Amino acid sequence: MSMISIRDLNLSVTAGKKTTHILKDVSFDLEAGRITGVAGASGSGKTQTGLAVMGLSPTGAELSGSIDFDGVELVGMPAKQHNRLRGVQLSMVFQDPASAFHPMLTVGDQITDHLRHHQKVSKKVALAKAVEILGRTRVPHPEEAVKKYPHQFSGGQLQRIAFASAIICDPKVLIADEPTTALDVTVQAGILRLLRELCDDLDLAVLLVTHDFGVLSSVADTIVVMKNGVVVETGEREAVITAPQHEYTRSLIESLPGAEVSP
Amino acid sequence: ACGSGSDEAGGAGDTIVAETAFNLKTIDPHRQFEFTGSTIDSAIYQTALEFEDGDLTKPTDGLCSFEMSEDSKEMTLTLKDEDAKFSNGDPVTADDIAFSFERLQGIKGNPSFFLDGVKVKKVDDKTVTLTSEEPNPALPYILPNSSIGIVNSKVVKENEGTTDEKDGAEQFLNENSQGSGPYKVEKYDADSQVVLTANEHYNGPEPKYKRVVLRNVSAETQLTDIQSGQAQVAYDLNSDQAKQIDESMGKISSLPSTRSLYIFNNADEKIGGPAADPNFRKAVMAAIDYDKLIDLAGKGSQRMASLVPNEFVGAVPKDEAPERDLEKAKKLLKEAGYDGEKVPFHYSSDQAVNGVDLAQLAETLQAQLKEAGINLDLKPAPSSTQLDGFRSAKQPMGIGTWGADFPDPTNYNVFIPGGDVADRVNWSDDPKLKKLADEAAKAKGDARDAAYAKLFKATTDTAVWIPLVQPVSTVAVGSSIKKFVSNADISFDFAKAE
Amino acid sequence: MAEATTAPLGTDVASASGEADAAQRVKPPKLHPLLRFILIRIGISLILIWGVTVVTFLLTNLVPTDPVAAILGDRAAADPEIVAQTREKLGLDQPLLVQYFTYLGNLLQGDLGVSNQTRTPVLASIGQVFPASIELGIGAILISVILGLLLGLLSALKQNSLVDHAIRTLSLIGISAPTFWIATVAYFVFFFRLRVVPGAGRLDPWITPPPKVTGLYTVDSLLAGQMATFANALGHLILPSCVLALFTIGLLTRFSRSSVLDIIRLDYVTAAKAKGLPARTVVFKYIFRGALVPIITVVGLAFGSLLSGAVLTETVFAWNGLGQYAYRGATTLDLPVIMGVGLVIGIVYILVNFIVDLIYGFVDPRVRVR
Amino acid sequence: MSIGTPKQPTNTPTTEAVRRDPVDPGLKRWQIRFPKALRTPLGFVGAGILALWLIAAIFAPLLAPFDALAQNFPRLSAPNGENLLGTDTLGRDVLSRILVAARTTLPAAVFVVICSALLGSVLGAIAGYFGRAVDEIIMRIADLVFAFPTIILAMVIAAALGPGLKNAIIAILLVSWPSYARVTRSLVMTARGSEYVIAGRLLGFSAGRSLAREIAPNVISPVVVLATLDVGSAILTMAGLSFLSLGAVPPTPDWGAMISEGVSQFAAWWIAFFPGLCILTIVMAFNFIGDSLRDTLDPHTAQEVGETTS
Amino acid sequence: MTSIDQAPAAATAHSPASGAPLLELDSVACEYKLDGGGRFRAVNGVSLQLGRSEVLGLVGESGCGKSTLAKLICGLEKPADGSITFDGHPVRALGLKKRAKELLGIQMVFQNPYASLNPRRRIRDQLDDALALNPDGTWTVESLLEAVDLPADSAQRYSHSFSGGQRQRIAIARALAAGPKVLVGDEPIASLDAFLQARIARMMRDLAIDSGASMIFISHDLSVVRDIADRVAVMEAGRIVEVGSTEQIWNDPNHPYTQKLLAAIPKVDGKGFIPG
Ligand SMILES: Nc1ncnc2c1ncn2[C@@H]1O[C@H](COP(=O)(O)OP(=O)(O)OP(=O)(O)O)[C@@H](O)[C@H]1O
Ligand SMILES: Nc1ncnc2c1ncn2[C@@H]1O[C@H](COP(=O)(O)OP(=O)(O)OP(=O)(O)O)[C@@H](O)[C@H]1O
Ligand SMILES: [Mg+2]
Ligand SMILES: [Mg+2]
Repeated sequence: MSMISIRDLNLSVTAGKKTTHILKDVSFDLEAGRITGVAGASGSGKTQTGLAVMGLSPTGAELSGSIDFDGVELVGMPAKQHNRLRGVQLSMVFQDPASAFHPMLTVGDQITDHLRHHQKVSKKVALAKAVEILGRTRVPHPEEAVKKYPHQFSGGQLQRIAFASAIICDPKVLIADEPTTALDVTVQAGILRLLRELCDDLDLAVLLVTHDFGVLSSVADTIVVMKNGVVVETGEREAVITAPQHEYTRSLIESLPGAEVSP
Repeated sequence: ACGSGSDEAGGAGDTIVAETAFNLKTIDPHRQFEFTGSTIDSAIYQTALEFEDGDLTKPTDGLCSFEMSEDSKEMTLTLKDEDAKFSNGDPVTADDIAFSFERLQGIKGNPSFFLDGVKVKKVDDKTVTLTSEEPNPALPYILPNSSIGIVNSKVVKENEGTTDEKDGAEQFLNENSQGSGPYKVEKYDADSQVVLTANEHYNGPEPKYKRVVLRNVSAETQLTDIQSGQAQVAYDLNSDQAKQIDESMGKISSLPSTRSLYIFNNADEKIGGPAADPNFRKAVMAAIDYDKLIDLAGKGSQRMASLVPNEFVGAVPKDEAPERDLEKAKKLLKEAGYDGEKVPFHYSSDQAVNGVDLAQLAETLQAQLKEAGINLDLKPAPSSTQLDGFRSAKQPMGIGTWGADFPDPTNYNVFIPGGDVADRVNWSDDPKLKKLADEAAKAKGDARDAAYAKLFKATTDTAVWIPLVQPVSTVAVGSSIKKFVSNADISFDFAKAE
Repeated sequence: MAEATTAPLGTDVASASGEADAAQRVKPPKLHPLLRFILIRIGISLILIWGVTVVTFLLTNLVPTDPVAAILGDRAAADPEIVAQTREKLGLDQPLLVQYFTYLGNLLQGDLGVSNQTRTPVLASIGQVFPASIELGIGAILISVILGLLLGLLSALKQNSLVDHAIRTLSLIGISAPTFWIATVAYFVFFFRLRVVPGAGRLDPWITPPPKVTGLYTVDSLLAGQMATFANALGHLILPSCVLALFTIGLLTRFSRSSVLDIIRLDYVTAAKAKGLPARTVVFKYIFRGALVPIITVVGLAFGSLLSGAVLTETVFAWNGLGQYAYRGATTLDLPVIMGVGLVIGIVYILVNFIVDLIYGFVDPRVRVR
Repeated sequence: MSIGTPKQPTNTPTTEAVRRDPVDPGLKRWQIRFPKALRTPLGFVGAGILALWLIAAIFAPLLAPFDALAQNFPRLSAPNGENLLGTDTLGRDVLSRILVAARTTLPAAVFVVICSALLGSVLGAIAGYFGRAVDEIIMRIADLVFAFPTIILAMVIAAALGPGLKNAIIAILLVSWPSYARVTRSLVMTARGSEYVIAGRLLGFSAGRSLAREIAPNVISPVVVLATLDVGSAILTMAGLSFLSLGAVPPTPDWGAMISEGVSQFAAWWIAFFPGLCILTIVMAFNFIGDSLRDTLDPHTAQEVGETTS
Repeated sequence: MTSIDQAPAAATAHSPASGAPLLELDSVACEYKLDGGGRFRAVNGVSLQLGRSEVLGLVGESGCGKSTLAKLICGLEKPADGSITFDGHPVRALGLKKRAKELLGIQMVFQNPYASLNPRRRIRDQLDDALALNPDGTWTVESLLEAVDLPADSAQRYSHSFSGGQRQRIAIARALAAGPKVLVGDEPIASLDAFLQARIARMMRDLAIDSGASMIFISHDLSVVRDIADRVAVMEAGRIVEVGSTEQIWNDPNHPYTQKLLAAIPKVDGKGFIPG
């Protein structure tokens, strides 16, 4: 059974008198222990899909269709109730680790404040947990790290910290929005490995947003291809990459440089 | 949250709050020369002579009784008020009187000129003589001035007080008054306020108000403070403001002012331009609408026929004052060959004389002269700059003010060619006036009055000085004060208020 | 997959290049960055203060008036001998440069000269009037910071709503109103007509000021335990500080609005929301803290406009502060007073902004050096 | 596929379409944006008020019911059928004086703002472009001017030069150029480091050419916006100076001076009330317009221009 | 053949011997002052040659000094050490001066397409500025736009009405219009989405080679570099650790850093293998 099942999701934003349709009848599933990769060119609605699951669609957005999370309907859920799921059951990692952290708060504070809020644990306990989780995501010297500020870390380290923050409340779903785009290839490899590991160990349902087929090919189990807010193709990783069904997917893969695409 | 109200003001008990816009440099009596300082000093210091009930024509005994020699050259002062005591309890002696006079002369301060050419001599423990080389009939009118207050010589000397320029007692005297008057200084702050408390050794009737707070506030605040009972005495209200105080709020006490307002004209053609032409000056004199000026200066203000206030000896009778005559003015202008060129007209923009705002006065004059075809180019400046320009004799035309230092016509001799002020308009020579002045100096008794009146009438006729209006000195007194004395000598007597 | 989990997770290259970073440093910094930052700020402030002395000195030398005449008064100034003596005593016969160094030397000894008008030492007078302005300024700053920040925050959080438009319009009107006029109107209405506030001045005139400790009547009266005086001083403070605050409320509202709007768009705010934190935490812990740094700077700037406003407001409320003192000095061309006030205000402004910079440096861990 | 041999660009699908600008590209950017800005409610109201004031100022001699200088009415009469806004202490018609005062205030404020914008932005551009010592000197002077509250510095300058409109203008000019210098400097510095300017330099542009051709067009509109907002503060400062009787010389009608006259005549509230209202509305108009204009700038530039023009 | 050698000085005395590299860097270093005091050597002892009609790829991870090197080549930074020679002329730091005529043959395409065009000037004006350097060239505004695959009416518009990819093509057109001998691209494709990157990179190569120019193409995306470069230089922490033909670098990397870098590139093979 899928952890999240998205059906006919539509999203439109009204600004002034103009209404733009960002998502059109998007449907796909996320399953526990599997990484679902969403690919597509810039502006195709990848991020907005992730945000819709989190209940963070932009102001003035109209959401319809259904997002079923473990039997609970997320579309139209009151904000208060949604808030209780966010950070606990549903968590998210953003593209640019440097800007996803508040520059004036310590890392320890930022990765535990939702833990303290949701599970009402003391600051001390929370920090101890933070140290443990940072160790798990392979951040060097976790005890010192919790006392440091974001600018004292490199991008790769910050992204690991962001993952720590995302899993600290044992969520069921993790949405990763281009988590490696801002990083170098060598760092990217480490993060991808971490993602795989977390997904497998914690039985997370992961939504991985990216426009890099290399990344998808490495870690995604299922691939969803989007174009202008429409899902054009969904399928198993190998099948989609080696034998794309849709013309659009094929052209995307063909446009890639070099000869990485194995025949 | 109402923290004020006249009831509470009454409840403020023995404090009297008086307000004025400060012009305060010092309250060392022998240096002070401004309104605020003399207001304070007259409450702190007693003087050798006084004016009888504030009548400026009647000098009478103060601490001393006096006798003037026949030739007006020698004055004998005899200590009369035996019980008078300084605020530290020391009795007032002839030494104190002589020291005070000598210090006034010696330190060369602004009021030193009062005793120019006078020799002070202590004769015995009760007597001091003042001897002048020239006849000095004005002396009895001079001595009541609060600048000639009697100080405790012993204490002042102990605090660097001397009778020459080395004197260093000014600051001491600002903070620790040494007078025998009803009050003494509690706190002196030249920027914001001066607080006086009763002098317990004062030998006169004990004042009802034991504390006097003299605050530095603008006229508009004074008005609201009187109206709301925040203050009991306001010195600077103009006539419009005074009108707003009704019976329930307080009373207005008006007295003829001892200050004169005039237009000066520079007699030097290079500087004065058209103003140097007597015809032009006379045209100006004829173009002014004096009734409107009286209206502006408020109830109680008077026409002036010369610079000498109407109450003084030597004043020219009011009914001889110039009148408006536009036809005449235009004719005179034609004779002067004036063709409407702009004449710079200087005045102090920040000064009000007994409630007459000089800026308003200048605007009014400009509008009136315009009707006769005279164009004034207004040149306002802060008093200090303005005074600078006037003093250096570089201003063609403008508004001048003169406050009597003592109520005697000799005080106005400075306006006659040869005098200090006449120099400032480059008016150096007029044989006719010279002759009249000599005659007046020699005149005695009633003849003196007439001789001076003749001199000043002739002066006005030259139109170098155009007398505008004698304003009225207004003191607004809050309703919580039921009885008070206010006269030309001391505009409000704190000690006698009840 | 097994491969992925068992393979050693190589250190990030980014952290490895941190070591390279150290190797590439040719000269390591000698000072702790924060210390260096503070020293630089002190240096800049000192240079500015020196500049202020030059400006005040030059400005007053522009004044086309003879200070001697003002000092001596009408009578004594007529005597050329006394005038010459005074000139010499004041050093006015010296060349400009010498005069400047004399001035500077005196300044260093805390001698700001003596007022031409009142003969009171300028430093002493400023000591008297300065606390009055500070009291007014603190009152106004408190009011405007609290109201300004809250309104700005509200307006930004409700962007484009009716509340937002109302607040924006009001704050624009707030910065458009001439302070002296508002002061007059407010005084007329609240004191003269309604009598809900006490009149002009810092205390009712018959009340003796509390013993001077700080010079702030509210504080001093509390220290002396004089509750009635405290209430009175506070009552007198309310209207002037509200009037004075009006402009800065507008200023701060507008600034905090735009500052908050900038922050709201940032990723870390979305990240905080995605963590399911309650709105209160997101707003105050994340948004507000981020917005505060630029706002602190503006509070420093606002201080300047408060001083400007004070000149005009103090006149209306007979508030015997620095503003009125400056005004009297300027209109009577009392040079030592003008120089003294200019210097003090310049220094205070520089100090305030120095402190603001320091706070900035401390609040923001990424200590920045210009 | 052999390495290093470039492929022909395949006809890849592209999500980008040429984005059509709704605005006619034949117009300069700032020209089309300003009227657009005025279409916001605030901008519209501001423009309306300003238009009314402009009409009032231009046609003041026709609109004013009486001679603004003539003292031929009863003094201090309250608003009535003849003197719609009452008369002042010298018996002059307040309405006429208010209208005539607009004729000096408005042009003077605009003039002083144009001068200080020119002076400030030229200095700022020089400081920003050339940097180093020039920058330090100019900006330290600007800092110094900033260290004195506007009105106090203006007050001292006006007092030193003597009261009068001309001197008030000089005083305001001297205190208000630094805000332009700061904004321009920082915009020029940003622009100077920006890639399009560097690209120009690589094409061999001289400093002058790159300032005039590349940088200036990007600096002008923020400066214009700042100037619009600044007209308001210039009017306020000017009124403040006249209030302290350091502004226009009487009998020239002036709002600040009228207020100060009114302050001493509390009971005659109309003398001070109406001129104050005039200042408020006209400053408001400029602030409304300036604010709407600023909203059309991009966020970074808007920040430079700041919320803090005072 | 496009040329900028109209300046007589360039055409005569300094005419380099054929076979000499077009651009030569000799142990170049560059230092930055750090905020907290001290200096940071961003480029250290770099020696490189660029031949005629050659595309050199420069790869390395973020912060290793690639952009600094590009700026050095264009004279936008002052070398702390070493020398750079272009076509026989020493490259001197530009400072505030006007750029020397003989150096105008080096042009650059920048990373950020949103900042590299003047927002307040028409595309045509910006292209004309560049064309003015090269009056004898065959390019016109229209032909340039066509070459970079943009509609001809683009010339009349302002940059804000173009997408990132389109802007980058305009920037390329501008650089080409000047008739450069060396085109330096500093991560010209980094901010474009993955599907556009390869296309723009190929376009750059084709246009540069067709117009007879050489190119230095900086990127941290190795697969794109492999696609278009003839030779590749690998940079690590301010130093060039390896230079070689693209083939050699890919098939037989010598330096461990190069090996590590190459190993980290994910393959699009659908095998689910995480690189590195
Ligand atoms: N707050 C918003 N209001 C209105 N439209 C928005 C908003 N955020 C995004 N959009 C629009 O929604 C569409 C999809 O955006 P989205 O961010 O999901 O794209 P994406 O696939 O994540 O692209 P990228 O690869 O560039 O991140 C885009 O056309 C974008 O312009
Ligand atoms: N102006 C500067 N002042 C101080 N240090 C700088 C400056 N510019 C760059 N650096 C530092 O020099 C090093 C090299 O920077 P450079 O921009 O050349 O890197 P890069 O290889 O282009 O990186 P990226 O791939 O992120 O663009 C970096 O560590 C950077 O922090
Ligand atoms: Mg996205
Ligand atoms: Mg770079």
